[in-house]
Amino acid sequence: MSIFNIKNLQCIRRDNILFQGLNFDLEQGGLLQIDGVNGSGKSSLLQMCVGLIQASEGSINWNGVNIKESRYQFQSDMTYFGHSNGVKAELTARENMKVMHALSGDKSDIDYSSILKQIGLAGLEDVLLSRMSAGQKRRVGLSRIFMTQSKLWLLDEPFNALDKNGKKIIEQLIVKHCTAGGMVIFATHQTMEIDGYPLQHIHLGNET
Amino acid sequence: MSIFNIKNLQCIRRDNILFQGLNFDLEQGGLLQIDGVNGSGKSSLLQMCVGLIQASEGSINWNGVNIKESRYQFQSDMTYFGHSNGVKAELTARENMKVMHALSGDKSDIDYSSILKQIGLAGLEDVLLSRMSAGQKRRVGLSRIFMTQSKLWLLDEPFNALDKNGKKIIEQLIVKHCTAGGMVIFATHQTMEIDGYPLQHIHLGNET
Amino acid sequence: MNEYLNIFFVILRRDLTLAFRNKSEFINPLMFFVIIIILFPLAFGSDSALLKQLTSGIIWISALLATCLSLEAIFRSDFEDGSIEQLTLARYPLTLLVSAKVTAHWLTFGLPLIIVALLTGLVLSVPSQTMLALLITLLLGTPVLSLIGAITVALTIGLRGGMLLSLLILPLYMPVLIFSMLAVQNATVGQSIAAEIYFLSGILVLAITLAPITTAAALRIRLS
Amino acid sequence: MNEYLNIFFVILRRDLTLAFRNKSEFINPLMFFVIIIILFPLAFGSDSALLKQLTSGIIWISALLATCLSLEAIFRSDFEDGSIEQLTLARYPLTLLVSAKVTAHWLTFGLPLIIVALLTGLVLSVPSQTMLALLITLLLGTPVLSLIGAITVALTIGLRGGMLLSLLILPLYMPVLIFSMLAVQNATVGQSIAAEIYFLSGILVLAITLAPITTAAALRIRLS
Amino acid sequence: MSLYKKCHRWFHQFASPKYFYDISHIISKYAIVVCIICFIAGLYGGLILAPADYQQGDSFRIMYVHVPAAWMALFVYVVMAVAGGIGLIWHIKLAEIVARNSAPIGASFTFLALVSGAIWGKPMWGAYWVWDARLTSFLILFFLYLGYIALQSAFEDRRVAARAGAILALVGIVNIPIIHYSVEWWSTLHQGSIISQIDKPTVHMSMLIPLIFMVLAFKTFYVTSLLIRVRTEILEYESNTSWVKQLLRDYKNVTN
Ligand code: HEM
Ligand SMILES: Nc1ncnc2c1ncn2[C@@H]1O[C@H](COP(=O)(O)OP(=O)(O)OP(=O)(O)O)[C@@H](O)[C@H]1O
Ligand SMILES: Nc1ncnc2c1ncn2[C@@H]1O[C@H](COP(=O)(O)OP(=O)(O)OP(=O)(O)O)[C@@H](O)[C@H]1O
Ligand SMILES: [Mg+2]
Ligand SMILES: [Mg+2]
Repeated sequence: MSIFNIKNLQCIRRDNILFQGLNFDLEQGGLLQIDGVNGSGKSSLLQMCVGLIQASEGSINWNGVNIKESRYQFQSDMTYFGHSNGVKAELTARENMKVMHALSGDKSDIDYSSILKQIGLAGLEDVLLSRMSAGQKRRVGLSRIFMTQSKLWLLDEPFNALDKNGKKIIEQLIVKHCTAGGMVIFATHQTMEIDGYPLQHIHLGNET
Repeated sequence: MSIFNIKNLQCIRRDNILFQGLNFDLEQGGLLQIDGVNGSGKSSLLQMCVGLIQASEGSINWNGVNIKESRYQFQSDMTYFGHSNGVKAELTARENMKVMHALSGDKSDIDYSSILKQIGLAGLEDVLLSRMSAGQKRRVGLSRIFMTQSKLWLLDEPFNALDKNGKKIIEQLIVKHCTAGGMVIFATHQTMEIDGYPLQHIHLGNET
Repeated sequence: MNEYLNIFFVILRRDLTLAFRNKSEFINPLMFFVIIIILFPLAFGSDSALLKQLTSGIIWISALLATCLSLEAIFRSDFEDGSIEQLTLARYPLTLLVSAKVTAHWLTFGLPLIIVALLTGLVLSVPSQTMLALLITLLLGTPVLSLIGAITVALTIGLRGGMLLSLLILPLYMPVLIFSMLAVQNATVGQSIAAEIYFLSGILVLAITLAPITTAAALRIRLS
Repeated sequence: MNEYLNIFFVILRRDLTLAFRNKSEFINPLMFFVIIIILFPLAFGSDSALLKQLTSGIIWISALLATCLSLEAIFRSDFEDGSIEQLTLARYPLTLLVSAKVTAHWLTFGLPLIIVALLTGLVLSVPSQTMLALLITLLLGTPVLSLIGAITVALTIGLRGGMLLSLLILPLYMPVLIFSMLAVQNATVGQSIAAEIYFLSGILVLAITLAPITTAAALRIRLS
Repeated sequence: MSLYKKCHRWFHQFASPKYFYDISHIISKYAIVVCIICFIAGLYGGLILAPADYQQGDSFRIMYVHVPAAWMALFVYVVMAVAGGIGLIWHIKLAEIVARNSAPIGASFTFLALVSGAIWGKPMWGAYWVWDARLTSFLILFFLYLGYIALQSAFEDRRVAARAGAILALVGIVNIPIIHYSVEWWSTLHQGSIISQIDKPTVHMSMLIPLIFMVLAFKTFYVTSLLIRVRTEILEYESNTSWVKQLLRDYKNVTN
């Protein structure tokens, strides 16, 4: 049985129908890329999937239950990372990570330094984010997917502002997560390099 | 003689020396890419080049004059596009373009619709930017390089959030500008596809 | 339960850290409050008999105004950097997280404000029974200001046209002000202030129970 | 010259459009102004003889505080979306662009405020010679508030704590408040207000000539 | 022309951190001596020699703290603003350091004048505080100082902070004439100017001379404490220049 599924979804923004009758199912280990040109509705779809905007039609189900009906259940199984990093510029990397970790609901002890090292920010534990570069901020924001137990990740252009190495780190993490039975839905304009892991696609918009 | 040149530039941020003794010259038609991993100082270098942050050592010259000494002269020959789009979310595409055009100092009449069309936003003249997608906003911000007469463009990750087609449009514009004798300095983590136009590089940071 | 308490303190700690990062941040609201108080003698002339009559009213109004100016800070930066989405999508009830944020606001703003208000009262030689009434009303009233203020901010943050709602809610400050002033006036002439204190406590209890829920709902409306 | 005038109007138009789009930003301070005025009878009791004496002072204080609330809007959104960098890097003098922005602020805030203040004065039956003094002082004073306010906002924009702004700004507003209140008091007792008007005009001229330059310098400092 | 050049050169030499570090040491040594002498003389003259006032009794003696402190509060502000302006225009580091370090000293003088005035006010006016123009505008000066200090701490980069502070100080300077002339412009409870009463018999010479000593003592105290602070900050600023490293080495040799 599919764990995350979408039925007959419709999205209307600015009186345009961006997409309609959209269906898809995601099983354990599923890796799904949303494709489409700028403005085709990728971010809108992701925001619908997490419940930030309401679909005008159709339903989104988690474990067979509509996410509107079991919001906190769904939210505790899900991690969303959007266009904005969702980190505070006036906190240090470590402080930001503490908050993200607590909000994720994961109760295990975590060594923040080792995660920062994994993500290529070794030694920046106590630097304010306002004093980091665009890519470094993005990495701190992305560190949340290193610190969560949730099954489903929804990532909106995670590779924005990342350099090649940063992109590779995230790609590997995604594949690892899926191999372990997790699920990832993401949107990006860049080419994924995931060494043959089966990648599903949704195309939005007319052009391909 | 080189038109834009940098002598012995040093950049210190958070008490780290990011780079020092940096020199380069840019001639007419020069196309320069700044490479480096996240946090290596690409944005800092570009901000120094336009005078947004001060170099701790070294000088930056435009037509042989230090840019600090002839600030408005330099600024009228230069267009900068940074990490943030520099457009107002509460104005429409056309209103934003009018302001950008006026600030660029170009006095020719411009057909905003045709530029929007070139940049792939046909028909979005009167849409508020707050109701556009990330890539669409970025395109409106980039429209400034379609509306300026300035010789030197400095672009910080112009392809962020753009789809493949958007990237191609900008690449072509850059090549066209350089072919016509202009100069472009830019930073990006993505691979440029510019059909053999000679591309210079600066590498920042230890890794390459 | 313990887990909820833990997350409450994480958010509280986060907001307090943000507030205290800048050393002067702690003193600023207080000085601001005092400066507003200074404005009055300048505007009303220095007829000291008149001013004496108005002192406690001035202190309360200044507290109210200073609060108004400080409120936006509760959610603004979270809204701008996308943190608010992350809070909404966390696995914990938004009401809980919002409570922590409001508590942080009161601790960094309301509490110091009370202390400075008392000091100001001392310097301006407010009689002691008035002073007591001032202290009690401020203790009961300032949390209400933070709590109700949070609703307004949640509704209007980053929004065009939210002004109408803010208009509806700002008058909610009035009851607090009215009862507080009644209490202070009664205390000054030596009457009992029990009734006003009951009213204020009632409002406070109501605000504590309902405001966070309302704020959370307002945030969700605002984000969707 | 013509080119400079043109760019001035482009920026002015831009800021006016933004203000009218985002109506809450524009109406909120005005509402705030009215609400402050309403607060006073609540706080001071409705002893109408007493209040009558204070009306013009109340109006001026409210104007001052409402200005504080409205000021940040001059640069905040520009700072956040990177527009301010583009203004700084434009080929036109920053002083010119800043002047346009301050003008827009006064047009969308100072001018309506004067109108609302006069209406309030009418409703509260302020005598006509006091009213005239109020009008003149507001006309001369509010542009100064916008101009000086812009300097402080430029200095503090994006620094943590909106409180810092109010802390810096209120002391700088004192001269305007003091002279305005003197004028209003003199007018009420039927004395000449020429001296105060000269003072206020002097301050205004000084502010118009120096404030935009200072604001531009402050912005450059803040951005570096 | 050549005079101008000479001045210019002298100015730049004086403003160079190393030269200033050396010369300020000498200046502060003399200043502290003058300060102590004047302080003793002023206190002795004011508290013991001067006769009790026929109206105020002994309470007028607070004047010997209040008046110099109040004058210094204004004076230091002007110094701060002017030094800030010099730093802003000519990018002279030393001026920036002087401006920044004047602020806490000035704030302290202001506080002292406020407190001493309040104490004096109790016997004179029957209240610690009255809302008159002089007192209010002076309190505002205190907040200007605090605002300046708060602004300094809000910036991370000290040079940026110094320039931002300079702008604030320069704009705030309009308050100085208001404070000074407040007694003339408004009918206030506060005393008028002493200086304008010198040729009149209101202030007796035996009261005035100690006051002059106290004023001198306060001024030299300011100079001394300012120089100490400035010297410390110069060392911090220049900590990686050769002359400071040399200084450190010498110091270590001496202490070993
Ligand atoms: C908290 C209360 C007070 C404050 C804030 C205050 C403030 C000041 C200030 C700012 C000055 C310097 C004015 C200038 O140089 O332009 C000053 C001077 C002076 N104050 Fe006060 N004062 C206070 C109380 C008093 C009291 C109670 C007295 C005595 C009745 C007094 C007597 C004087 C005198 C004699 C001077 C010298 C006047 C001159 O030559 O300028 N002050 N005070
Ligand atoms: N405002 C700031 N204050 C202090 N240090 C900063 C600031 N901004 C960036 N830095 C530091 O300077 C270094 C270079 O930052 P910069 O933004 O120039 O990097 P970049 O090469 O553009 O990186 P990216 O690819 O992530 O955009 C980083 O190590 C960063 O931590
Ligand atoms: N807040 C909004 N209100 C109304 N319409 C919006 C809003 N945000 C986006 N839109 C419109 O919805 C469409 C889809 O936007 P969305 O952000 O989902 O695109 P996207 O596929 O993520 O594009 P990008 O690749 O540029 O990020 C666009 O045409 C945009 O104009
Ligand atoms: Mg998108
Ligand atoms: Mg960068």
